[in-house]
Amino acid sequence: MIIATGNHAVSYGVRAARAEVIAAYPITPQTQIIEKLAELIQSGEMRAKYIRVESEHSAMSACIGAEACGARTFTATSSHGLAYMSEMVFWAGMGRFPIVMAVVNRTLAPPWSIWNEHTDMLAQRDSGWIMMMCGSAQEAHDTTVMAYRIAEDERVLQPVMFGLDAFSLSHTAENLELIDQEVADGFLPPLNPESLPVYMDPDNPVTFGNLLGPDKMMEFRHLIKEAFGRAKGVIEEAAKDLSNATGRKQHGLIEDYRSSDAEVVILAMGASSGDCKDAVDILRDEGIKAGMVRVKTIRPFPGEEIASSVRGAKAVAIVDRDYSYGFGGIIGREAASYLSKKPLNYIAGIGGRDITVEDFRKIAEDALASAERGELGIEKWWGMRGFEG
Amino acid sequence: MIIATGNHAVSYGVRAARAEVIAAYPITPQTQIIEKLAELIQSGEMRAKYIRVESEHSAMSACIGAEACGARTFTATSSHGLAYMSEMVFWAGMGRFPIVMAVVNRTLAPPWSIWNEHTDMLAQRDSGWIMMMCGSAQEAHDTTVMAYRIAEDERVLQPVMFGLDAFSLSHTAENLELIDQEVADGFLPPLNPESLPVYMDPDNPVTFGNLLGPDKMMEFRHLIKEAFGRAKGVIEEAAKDLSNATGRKQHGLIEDYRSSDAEVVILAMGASSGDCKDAVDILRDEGIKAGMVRVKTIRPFPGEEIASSVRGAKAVAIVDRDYSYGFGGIIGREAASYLSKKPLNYIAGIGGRDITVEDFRKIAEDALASAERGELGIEKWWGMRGFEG
Amino acid sequence: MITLKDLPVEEYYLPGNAACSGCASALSTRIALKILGPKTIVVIPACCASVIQGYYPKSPSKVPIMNTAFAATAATASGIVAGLEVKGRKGITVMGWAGDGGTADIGIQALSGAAERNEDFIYICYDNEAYMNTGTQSSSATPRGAKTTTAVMGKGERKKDVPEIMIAHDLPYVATACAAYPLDFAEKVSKAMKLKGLKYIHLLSPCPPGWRFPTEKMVEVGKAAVMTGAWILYEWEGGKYTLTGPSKGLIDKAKRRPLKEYLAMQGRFSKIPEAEVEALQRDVDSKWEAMKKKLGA
Amino acid sequence: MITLKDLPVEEYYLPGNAACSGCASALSTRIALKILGPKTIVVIPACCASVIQGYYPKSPSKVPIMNTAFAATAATASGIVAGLEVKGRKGITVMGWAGDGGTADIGIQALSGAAERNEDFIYICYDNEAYMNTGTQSSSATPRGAKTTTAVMGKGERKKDVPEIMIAHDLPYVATACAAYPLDFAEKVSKAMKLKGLKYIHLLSPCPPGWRFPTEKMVEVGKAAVMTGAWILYEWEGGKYTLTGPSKGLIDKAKRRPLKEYLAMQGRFSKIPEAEVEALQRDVDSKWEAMKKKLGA
Amino acid sequence: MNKAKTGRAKVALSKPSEGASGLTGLWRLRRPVIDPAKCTKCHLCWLYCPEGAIARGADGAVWMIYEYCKGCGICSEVCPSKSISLVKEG
Amino acid sequence: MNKAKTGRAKVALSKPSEGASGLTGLWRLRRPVIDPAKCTKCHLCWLYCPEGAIARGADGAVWMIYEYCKGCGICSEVCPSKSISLVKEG
Amino acid sequence: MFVEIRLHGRGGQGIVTASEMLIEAAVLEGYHGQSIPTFGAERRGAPVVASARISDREVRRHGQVYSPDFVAVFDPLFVFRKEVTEGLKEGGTLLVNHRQKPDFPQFRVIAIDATKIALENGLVVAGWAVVNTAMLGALSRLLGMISRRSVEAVVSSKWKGDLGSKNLKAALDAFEGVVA
Amino acid sequence: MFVEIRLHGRGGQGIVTASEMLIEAAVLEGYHGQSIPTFGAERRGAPVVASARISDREVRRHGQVYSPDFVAVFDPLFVFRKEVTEGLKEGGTLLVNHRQKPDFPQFRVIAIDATKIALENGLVVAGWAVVNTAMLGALSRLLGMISRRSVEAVVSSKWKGDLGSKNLKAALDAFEGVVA
Ligand SMILES: Cc1ncc(C[n+]2csc(CCOP(=O)(O)OP(=O)(O)O)c2C)c(N)n1
Ligand SMILES: Cc1ncc(C[n+]2csc(CCOP(=O)(O)OP(=O)(O)O)c2C)c(N)n1
Ligand code: SF4
Ligand code: SF4
Ligand code: SF4
Ligand code: SF4
Ligand code: SF4
Ligand code: SF4
Ligand SMILES: [Mg+2]
Ligand SMILES: [Mg+2]
Repeated sequence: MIIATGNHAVSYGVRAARAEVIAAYPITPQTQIIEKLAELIQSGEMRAKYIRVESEHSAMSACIGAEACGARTFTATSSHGLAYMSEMVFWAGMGRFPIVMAVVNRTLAPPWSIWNEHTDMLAQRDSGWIMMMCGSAQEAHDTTVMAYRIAEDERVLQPVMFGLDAFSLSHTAENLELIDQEVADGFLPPLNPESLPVYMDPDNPVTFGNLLGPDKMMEFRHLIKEAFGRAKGVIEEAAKDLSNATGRKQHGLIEDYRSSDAEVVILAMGASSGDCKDAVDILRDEGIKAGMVRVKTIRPFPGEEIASSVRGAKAVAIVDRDYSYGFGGIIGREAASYLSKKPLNYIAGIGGRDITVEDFRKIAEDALASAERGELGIEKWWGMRGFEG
Repeated sequence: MIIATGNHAVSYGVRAARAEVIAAYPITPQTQIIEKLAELIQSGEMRAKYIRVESEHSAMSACIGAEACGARTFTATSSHGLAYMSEMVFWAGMGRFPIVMAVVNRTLAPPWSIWNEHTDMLAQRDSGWIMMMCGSAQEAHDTTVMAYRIAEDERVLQPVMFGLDAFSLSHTAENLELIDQEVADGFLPPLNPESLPVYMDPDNPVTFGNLLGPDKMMEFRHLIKEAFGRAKGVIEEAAKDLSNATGRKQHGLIEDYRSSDAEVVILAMGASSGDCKDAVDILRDEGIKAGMVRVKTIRPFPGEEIASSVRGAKAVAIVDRDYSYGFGGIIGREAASYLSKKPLNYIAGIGGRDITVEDFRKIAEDALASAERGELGIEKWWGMRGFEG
Repeated sequence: MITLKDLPVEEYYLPGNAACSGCASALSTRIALKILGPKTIVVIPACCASVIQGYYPKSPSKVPIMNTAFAATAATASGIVAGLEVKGRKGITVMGWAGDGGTADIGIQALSGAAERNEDFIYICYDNEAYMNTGTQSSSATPRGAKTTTAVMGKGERKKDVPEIMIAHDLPYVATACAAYPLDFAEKVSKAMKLKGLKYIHLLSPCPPGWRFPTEKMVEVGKAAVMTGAWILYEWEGGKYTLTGPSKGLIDKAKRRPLKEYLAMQGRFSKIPEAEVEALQRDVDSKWEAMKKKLGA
Repeated sequence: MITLKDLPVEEYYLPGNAACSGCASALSTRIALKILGPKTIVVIPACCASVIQGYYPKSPSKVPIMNTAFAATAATASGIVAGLEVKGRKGITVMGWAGDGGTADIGIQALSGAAERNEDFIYICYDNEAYMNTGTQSSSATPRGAKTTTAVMGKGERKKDVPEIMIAHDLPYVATACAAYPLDFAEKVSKAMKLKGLKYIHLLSPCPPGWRFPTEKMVEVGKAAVMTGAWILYEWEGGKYTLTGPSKGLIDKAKRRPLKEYLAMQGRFSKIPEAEVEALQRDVDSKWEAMKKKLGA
Repeated sequence: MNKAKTGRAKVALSKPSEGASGLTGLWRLRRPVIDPAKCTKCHLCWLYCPEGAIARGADGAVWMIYEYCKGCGICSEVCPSKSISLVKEG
Repeated sequence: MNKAKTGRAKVALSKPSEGASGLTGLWRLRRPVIDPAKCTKCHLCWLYCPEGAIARGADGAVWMIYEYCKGCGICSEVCPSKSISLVKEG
Repeated sequence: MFVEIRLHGRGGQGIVTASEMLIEAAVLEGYHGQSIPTFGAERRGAPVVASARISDREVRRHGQVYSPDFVAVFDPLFVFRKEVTEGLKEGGTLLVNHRQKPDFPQFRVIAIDATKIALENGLVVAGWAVVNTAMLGALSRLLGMISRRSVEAVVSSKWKGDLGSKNLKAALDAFEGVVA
Repeated sequence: MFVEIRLHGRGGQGIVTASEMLIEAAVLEGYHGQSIPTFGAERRGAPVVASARISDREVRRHGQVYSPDFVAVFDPLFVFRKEVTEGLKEGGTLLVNHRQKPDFPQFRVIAIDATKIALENGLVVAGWAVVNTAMLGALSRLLGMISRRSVEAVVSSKWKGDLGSKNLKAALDAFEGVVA
């Protein structure tokens, strides 16, 4: 048992996964991840090549190039870095390069803000990446290793990104059990170049990426759709296998917490889900049947899984730390498209404001009261303060 | 009455709107727009400055800079160009710069494809931009002028982007009535620097964009949310005013076509909505009560408007020329989150495949049949071909 | 010196590709691959060279091509070099092949970054002096006076000097070349192939539709660029400039043909005012003066 | 020559800002704005200079600041110049103020583009030789041998020479400066202000926490950079190089202090092997040799 | 398709082939015709053909691969012995 | 707020003010103290103070604005007459 | 009235221009029109297609033309390529630029030697006979709803001076000369 | 058992390190811990805050600490700043690095001269007394659940050699010297 920040937990996960090429560009609050990796590599503790690229666009481009030569690759970024590399994020997704990327979730400017918000990562949700979200440093560590297993699974072969809340997870040091190297090696076989969709080999020369007319593009894109369909099973399988290998319960698509008999279920995501659990326990102690469902995987979106977990509840409160202007909370609305009863959507924690245990407790109460009044399908900005900006 | 491609219709719209700074970077199939503008400017037919930037990221950055000095600005791009400027798209949205941008919708690579798909623009849907989609060259022209009115309205003050289907609209020449310059000037007052959220003026020096902690960010973001709330009314108002000024029916949020009594309603978007209308007429002739609702505005999303338009239908068929992998058709799922009855989602035209009149006819029939079998909430990839790629 | 006889008969870039008739870039790809041989991986961003490959499921290339995004050539190549290295895959040459837009404009960040890291690959910019793939818009490498669809009266600014910019990066090898002199070009590719680190070659590629001249004049136009001194053939290595090919004989202004002969061959310079021609001639002369200094001549 | 007396007493960048104690960049902002005066618009990308402004709703700046994205300084400034022009707003100076990372790495594309278009603004790169705002990661401007959090054994590659790269763009004015010589810097800003087109100044900015030296030594460290010849003060205008300030007297190697004095003052070079020091000294010497050639000396 | 069914991933990869863009000889308006009598076998035409559409025989003779020759006329221009003439097609 | 309510758009704009980051004098560990007797009024300390925390009187005298002086010590180093000493705070 | 037309030619031969001029002429006659290039990465010389629609009501659809009423083949060499007649309605009109009339029993086949008309009128650019105005003239005549005057107006507004009169002459020669 | 702690100091004073070492020590004692920096753009010398949690069960929540049980003030100058005692529970412990005990009747106030301990042990960097190990020692002792041995283990694993023994000595001096 050691103590490590969420960021360092990721770096150690990358080491356990034996990533071979790391191309990354610094950005607060991701820097710890790559600084630790640079240190591990330069001190000889880890065998990998670190490419000091000049931007995130180049970071992802370099990862794509390296992956195309059979190397296991890693990058990490945040907010503006992710937006700046967006073109290449799509390139990796549509080109099916099984790259793994950590995203420390941070608010997009202007004005400059380095604090927690999930919109940065969610804005890439159409890019053909598997997307996950961690709830603790331990999970960040475990998810890093799991991400490679999922990405490189022959049934999937899509890149994986996973999120860490800025500071509250990225910089918070917590108890961490490292995955033994042997356990990691058993769980995650070496990358087989033969299995890669794109492999650059002069002995078997192919051209990747030249024009494809409307005659076949749709069929190739459908293959990606199918891969995402299979990914659900692969994710659950990877979580089960890693649970067995580590003795720690790993979550795949969603995490259910006391939701089976709950009257009010909060749908939460990220590090604040822990605060939500504490709130659920308090509510239960107060006699209110509360429960939580946590979105661990965002793509493929676990719509059916969420729907079945909240089926019995009177009120579903979806808490979004993100927003799509002119639409609503992204998880809130995406989940709503699967639910027969309209949920309540709480927009909270925008721009880095904390969502506390107390907030979750009140949200649950508010949702129950709203449901009793028959007020569903409403969006509420939670925790707004007086504003005389 | 002249004949012009959708692209040129936009260029003429930009001239009618008296844009003052144009910063753009070429990309197929957008080039016609900016080539025509360069020609109009260099031949002296239009008073504006054309900045020959070195990338789309710089194009949007330059527009932001110019807008901050009180100039009306324009840019146009497509697919990879849009993805490459994504960081600055958010910058313009969150910074509330009322820029107008035309997006010629094109498939994102790899592999390279220059053909029609809407995913490129939809991928920017969280960026704080008003988003619209044109159905004809005439509408592209009219919408260009309308876009400035909406963007610069003091109740809104957010940037506006609007889409044109690659080739089928961008390069297709059609009948076009130009808006008279006087009509345009009456409809669209000059940009008032006083009204700009950000105005760089040494006589009244402010710093734009420096750090904002979690103490106030949420409140500022809520202002944007409110602006989008008001935008719905502003859009309808602009459409009405421009209808009156031009004598042409302009659509604001949605367009209803024979949907009021329809048993099956197709939700369509973009240039193929015309094909859909033809299909509706054919179906009606065959005795099938079909109708269409067209999504003209994507942000703010006209969820309630759609819901009320399709309320009576047995089957709602949402046709998406876009896809969010691991989730579904974007419009399909977004609309579903507002509908009480689950729609059917048809994924069609991916990678530039045509969606023909016949396709729409069959989709309507398929949707009706599915609804009768009670099979709702299903996604179907439409028009898939044998695949031995 | 590489002679015609040294070039293998085998083609690595096959006929029946989608290049325009008379394309200098297609010719040069052919030549470069003859030198580099089959153990090569080519990285190509959006540009004519990506379209020349034609449609899936066929490609004219007998060596693997990694197409990449417009801005990403040098970064993708850096990744490939790293991937080959960590996998212990030796003896493979990596070549970036990009247009002037993809090099001088949107791609310069990645190129400059790779240059500073001195990544081990060859970067060749085939310069047709505009965005040709999208239909002849001005790039920063478009020469002053040339008409494009975004500079209908001719471009006002001078051509960005990318080879000089790359020399300022202090690379192991920088050279200019011209498609009309394939053996000179081949020689430079061959030299680059033997060095470690980032080697940069800037290749002038006359483009019949973009420059508006008849296809059969491609070589003549390219030669005129060199013989008028508008384009100087040189190498830079270890801080030293060396003129190559016919440029060697052109230090003396009298030996150079008047620039207007070159301009007159091309539609993009049609109707260019006499004063502008003189200004352009002065640009050429002063470029040579600067070159003389650099040569220490 | 600008003297201390020529500097206005008025401060345009107010005390109580968020710069580290002893920050050379903060000092230089102060000086630059004294020269440029109130009719200035400043564009700043992500970097220390954006954080130095502190939090909303306050700013230390008495002139308007347009913060922009990390890669966007020169493009945003281009837009501002265009906006002012079309609106007929005359007499306003536009200045881009960016770090070495925002200039040499992620920002070089926009800068190179604006340079080729010769946009009418002043671009100042304050070079603290690493990504300081994010905690001292290597940039391409980090010198060889310096330790950073991403080069824990010291950086292996040489510092990218951005002023030379900008000279290769053939700008109206390029100069280097050092924060330890504020009057020399002020002179250059003042010169730049009077010229049209893109003027580039590259300012070495010693950074106490990043270079690891005590805050009070900032000026001494900066002077040592110049006096050892590690950093050369010069101007380039109309194709001509001119040394300025103390660098004028340092052509003769004997006049230059040994590089190791400069290195020894800074924690980032601690425990640097002797052989590496010699190599770095050779780099300095050869840079001066090259400079001599350029000077025609 | 089988591979896709069994879950093997797939992206579009193109294979090297002559005529990747079809029989580009069809694009030709003028056909280059060699006069073997004049030809000195210098191979400059081969060197300069952008298309690689000139073949060389063991004896050094050259001929056009008309399936692909686009008729640019460069070979004719560079031939020192003026052995290649351009003949209008169609 | 009023403005926002009536629909007037608003982004965060910061206004120029001293002490934008608070009383940064609090950060100081050492206080620079001038000995007016030694001072020659050369103003080099004023020139070099990164903070602009040295004021100049009409008579040329200089003094520290301790609310903001961060105590870097540069003034003391650059003073040619050694008039500025650094005194430990607290 | 709703007519769909498809044009076959080579990149560089001006079929997109011809199709746009065609609908411009139709618009002058009071119709609605639409000209649709199929756009690829095709280079000069490679086969290309464009389509057009003419209607008395607004043309709302934007899909390609799959079952044309008229097909015009600009390049003599292309006459027998199979994509040329693909989808052409039975009894539809096939206008070919050819010296003699090819045999397609299921269609109304009309031949015009547009190349000759072009050459006669000195319409040659970079070795290419510029046939698009001649083809425009012939096609307009065959469509029936476009008057000689509209063809004249469209061609004259497109090119001025010597080039204008050459093109106009070619278009009208074809308009008059085409034999249905 | 669930304890929340908040640390106040200046940027550069090592409060994040101290808080991490604190929970490392707690972990050695078998507890779960969490160390949370509040991160801003603060520079060396500016006021900064960190928090920590120690619990016998997994710490799930990730929000800031708003109502600490313990507050430790690393900088003598900060003792009377109002944010320092904000939210501190009534009867909560306020540990201050100060020569004498300030008066806060509603809290258990403990003073320790950590600066002196640091100086005595030669812990000075760039003019700064490095007080974090001394404060760690004192705080550990006051928390009650952390043994001298764990403090020793954590400090020794962090620094080696001379620096290690100086820091260890400071931590233990404070551990022993703090008077509750
Ligand atoms: C981000 C992005 N912007 C724009 C484009 C469109 N685009 C593709 S190729 C091209 C022109 C390339 O010019 P150059 O690099 O000079 O090569 P050339 O086509 O002239 O051979 C452009 C603008 C793109 N693919 N991606
Ligand atoms: C696209 C993007 N990538 C990364 C960052 C994170 N970032 C902000 S400032 C900075 C370092 C800036 O370095 P430099 O330009 O040298 O200025 P300095 O901080 O050293 O003054 C970085 C990496 C960002 N804001 N945006
Ligand atoms: S446009 Fe020019 S460079 Fe591009 S393929 Fe054609 S000839 Fe070659
Ligand atoms: S880190 Fe360096 S450059 Fe940045 S504010 Fe501090 S002293 Fe200045
Ligand atoms: S005409 Fe051109 S393509 Fe044909 S053989 Fe000659 S050079 Fe080659
Ligand atoms: S260039 Fe002429 S002489 Fe030489 S091989 Fe070809 S045809 Fe023969
Ligand atoms: S110590 Fe530093 S901040 Fe304070 S007055 Fe002197 S120079 Fe200025
Ligand atoms: S530097 Fe010294 S002598 Fe000069 S004004 Fe300041 S205190 Fe006086
Ligand atoms: Mg080009
Ligand atoms: Mg820096």
